[in-house]
Amino acid sequence: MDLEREFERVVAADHRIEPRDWMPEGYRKTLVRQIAQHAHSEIIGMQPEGDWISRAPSLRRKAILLAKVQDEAGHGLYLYAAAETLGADRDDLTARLVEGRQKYSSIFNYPTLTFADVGVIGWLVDGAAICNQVPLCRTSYGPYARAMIRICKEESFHQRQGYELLMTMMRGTRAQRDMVRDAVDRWWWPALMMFGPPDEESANTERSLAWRIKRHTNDELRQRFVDMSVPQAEKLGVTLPDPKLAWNAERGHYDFGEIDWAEFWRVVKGDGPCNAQRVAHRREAHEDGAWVREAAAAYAAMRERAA
Amino acid sequence: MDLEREFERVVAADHRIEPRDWMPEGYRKTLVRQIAQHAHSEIIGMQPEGDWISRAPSLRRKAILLAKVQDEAGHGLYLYAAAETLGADRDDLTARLVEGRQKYSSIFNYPTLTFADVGVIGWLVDGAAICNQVPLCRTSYGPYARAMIRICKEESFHQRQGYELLMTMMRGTRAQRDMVRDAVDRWWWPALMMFGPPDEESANTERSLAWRIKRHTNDELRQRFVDMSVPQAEKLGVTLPDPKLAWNAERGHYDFGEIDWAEFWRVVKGDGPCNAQRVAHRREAHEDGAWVREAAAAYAAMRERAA
Amino acid sequence: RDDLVAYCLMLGDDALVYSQRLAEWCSRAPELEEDVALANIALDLLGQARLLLTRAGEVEGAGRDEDALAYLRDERGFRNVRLVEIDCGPGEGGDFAATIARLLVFSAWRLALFQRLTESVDPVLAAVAAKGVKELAYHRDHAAQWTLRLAGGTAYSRERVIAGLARVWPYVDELFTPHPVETRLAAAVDPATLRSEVDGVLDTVFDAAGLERPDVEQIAPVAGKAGRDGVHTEAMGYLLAEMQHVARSMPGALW
Amino acid sequence: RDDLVAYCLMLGDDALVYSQRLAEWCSRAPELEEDVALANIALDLLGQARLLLTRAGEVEGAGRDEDALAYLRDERGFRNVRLVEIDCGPGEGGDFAATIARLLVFSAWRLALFQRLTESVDPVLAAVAAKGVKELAYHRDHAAQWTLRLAGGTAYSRERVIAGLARVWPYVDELFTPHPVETRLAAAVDPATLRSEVDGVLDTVFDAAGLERPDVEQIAPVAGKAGRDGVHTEAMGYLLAEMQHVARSMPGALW
Repeated sequence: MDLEREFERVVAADHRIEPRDWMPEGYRKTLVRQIAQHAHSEIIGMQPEGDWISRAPSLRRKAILLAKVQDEAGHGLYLYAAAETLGADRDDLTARLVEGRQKYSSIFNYPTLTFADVGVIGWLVDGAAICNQVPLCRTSYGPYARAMIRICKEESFHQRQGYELLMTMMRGTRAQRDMVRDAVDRWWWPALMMFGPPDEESANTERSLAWRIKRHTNDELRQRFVDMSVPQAEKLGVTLPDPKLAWNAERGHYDFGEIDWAEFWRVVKGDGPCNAQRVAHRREAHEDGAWVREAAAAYAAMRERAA
Repeated sequence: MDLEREFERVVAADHRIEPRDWMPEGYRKTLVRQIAQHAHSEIIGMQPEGDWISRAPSLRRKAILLAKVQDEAGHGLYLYAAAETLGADRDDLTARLVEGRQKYSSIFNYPTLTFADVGVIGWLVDGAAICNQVPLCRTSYGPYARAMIRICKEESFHQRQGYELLMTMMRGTRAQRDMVRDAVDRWWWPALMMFGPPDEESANTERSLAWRIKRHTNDELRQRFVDMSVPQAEKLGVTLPDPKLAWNAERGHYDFGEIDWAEFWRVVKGDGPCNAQRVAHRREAHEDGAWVREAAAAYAAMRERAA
Repeated sequence: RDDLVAYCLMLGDDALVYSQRLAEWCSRAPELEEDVALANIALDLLGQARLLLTRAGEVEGAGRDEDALAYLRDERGFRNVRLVEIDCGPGEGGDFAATIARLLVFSAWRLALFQRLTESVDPVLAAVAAKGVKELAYHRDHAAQWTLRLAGGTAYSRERVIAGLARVWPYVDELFTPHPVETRLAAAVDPATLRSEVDGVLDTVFDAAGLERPDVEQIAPVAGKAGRDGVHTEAMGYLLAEMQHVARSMPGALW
Repeated sequence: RDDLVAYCLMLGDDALVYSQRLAEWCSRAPELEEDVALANIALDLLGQARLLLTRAGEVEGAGRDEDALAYLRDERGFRNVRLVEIDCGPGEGGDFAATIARLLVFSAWRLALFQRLTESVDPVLAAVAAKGVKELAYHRDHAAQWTLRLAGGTAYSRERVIAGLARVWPYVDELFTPHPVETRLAAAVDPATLRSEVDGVLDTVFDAAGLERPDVEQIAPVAGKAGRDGVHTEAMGYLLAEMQHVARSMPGALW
């Protein structure tokens, strides 16, 4: 019980728990699940944007996009490494992903339909991710917090690039402006859903807050995102697709309309437009690569024996 | 020997040999090989043009091209059927093709690089094929002659469509005219090679002429093609890529330059730009379809047993 | 009038995009006879597409012909159902069985639709439908025969046809979901009214083949929008890139 | 000056088209580390392409920037060697082994070329080469390591790498066949002079891996013309359709 008190003391003092420290099993499990889902999200998130690398309409945008998707693979690697410090096994986590036993962010179950989607994903999806993730830079588990610092830095770079693409497109042709508006219309609500269910329905929030894994509730973060995005949308010259969106001087926040929670749960449960496709893509890449991983392992083992 | 005399009498009288008639073994073998190669040429010939169906730049041209390539499959079917009347087996002939043991027209070992190639193939390649094939409508073997009548009718339709496409393109933009000229430059010499080696090097010509399988020598047909094509090229507004091409009033024919026979033999022997690709494509289609053919055969056998 | 344009585009795009997919089989079919048959079906549908796009352009009155509509529209302007655009092979996205499964579903649905459409108050649509009915009846019959052969052929072919049906089935509900245009336009057929008839036809084939109706989830629309609204799958962009590239590369060209 | 433009396009197109092919692996690599590595290589090459195409446009002086050259040129205007455009996977045209085989050959060749080019009389080419040499040395090393792993891994991986080398080898002679531009232009490197050096590098890798140099026929040019003359394989049109479609679809757009 000394161990548990020590754990609680460290957490309460806003210090970091490190891999060798004692931690409650629930804390470990919660973290492994959260970090794994986060890693999976980076990996699955490579697909909707990666789909546009081959078609990016300028070489500069092609390079930016390729570098971004590459960063996502890198983020996945840091995060799997962080999960491994908690005793998780990367192969096991990958198996959970490709067999559909572990989730990833539902936002990636929507299709990217035009090149403007690349910009809007940068602006809104990375923007929402940053709102979620900045507080995680101060999360109580050290390796996770350190991974998040690096990730957040890159994500905010991606977000600026996305927003800059949209600004450029809005200065372009009328067809381009239409494309941007169409993409904003399609991504706004799914972006709001990225913060998860409303607080009253979020089963794990309270415990995660107590353990200082999370530092804010879903609804707090969602509000922060809305407050941040509305002026950005105005500057961009697009209307967010929510007639109820309005400044509430009393609250000091923007009010916004009701999220379609039925859709939210449908997509979470696997029935979004692209769930099956995303998991199948990852599974195929994983299976197609099995012989290569086996060869690498056999070669390494052979070299070790020879040494 | 009565049989042999009767055979020679029928051939000499320009009547037709029919499947049930006696025929010399050499005649049968020569015909099977020639008809099979002709059938293979139709089937392999689907690839270079078929490659442009998905990209045809107008719906009318897409329909014309799809119908043409479909006709080629149909020609292949007639010809395999004609070969079967001589005791050949279609599966065996297909095996010879996909294993590279039997040839097809070398012309299809060149790549189609632009949509103008579709027009030039129609004009020059189908044009050369027609020169070769019209006399075959009077070939001594009945089923082959009848297949050729039908094929020639369709081929000349294809040739007119190809020429018409080129005429249309020449009335279009400068880029289109350049495209047509580039395609003509690439296809002219390979088209001349379609008539086979010069007469003095053509081993089988003499016997085929005696049996009235062939009715003209390679060089005669090649000259006929040149004479036919030069005025067509003038009308089209393109220059054929042969500085030696000139009317010879004495001969009453066009003179033309020396064919690159080294290239001819290289491509015949399998080292053209697309030989490996064409055979691999056919082999893959054949292998990928094996389970379907097996299923159809199993189902037919089952139905037969039930009946 | 906008609705009539949109409706012609819907039916025309279904045929155009599906024809593009079917033509991918050209020179790749399991046997030559099937190469001819699939090309025939693709040609029939291309013919339907040309009539319908031409009609859309005429009614629109903005000077767009079939080619302007086919080659110069962006993905979001295409109104085909998503079933026709997905990759069902040859190649990685499917195989001959998935191809036959889609042909069965599509032609059973479109035949029912066109039969109804022969009585449309719009005489052009009625005429297009009357011509199309004969073609579609052949397509459906062809697909049904192959379904029987594959289901009753070998153990492997049976497995493939079951997988093929599962590949296309998630896109079936969309076929029967009316778009506002289809509800408003008097000349249109409400696809919801076709469901039981089409289900009946498919069940008959499945019964004869000893197959079950696939038990798979339907692919969701995006915020209620799907193919008819120009919201497609990620396969569509690649299909259009290939289809439109030459035409877009040579503005002002004559073909 | 035309020769310098053409030469910049040759080297730039090699990098651009190969980068396009390598990026196809994105999200499909056998492991995440390799996803990162292949994207890195693709990015390096894309960077080289941008410098070279920009330079081509500047020397040409007709107002074409890197994007005009990448997106608005037709296939016959692309001057890359055919090795970089063929499909080596992921997917049907190849696999990871064919991909590594191409990377080994390409980067050994281009590294030798760029090493020579650092001494070019053209200061821009020399500078591009100096930067590229470091990148290409890494690419070559990466490919060599994988060649060893695959050749010495499992029986299957060994079979795959042998098949992969056979897939790309028919395009090797073209790398060393000088184009008239390369012969005439003082700033250029004559690729024929690189052959023995590159062969030596490859043989060292093959020896270490216990592999033989593939014994396959070279793919013929068309009437003496190949990639450097804009005469490509049939794979090239599809690659360009995908690459250029969005850019061509929106004339006048800003990106």
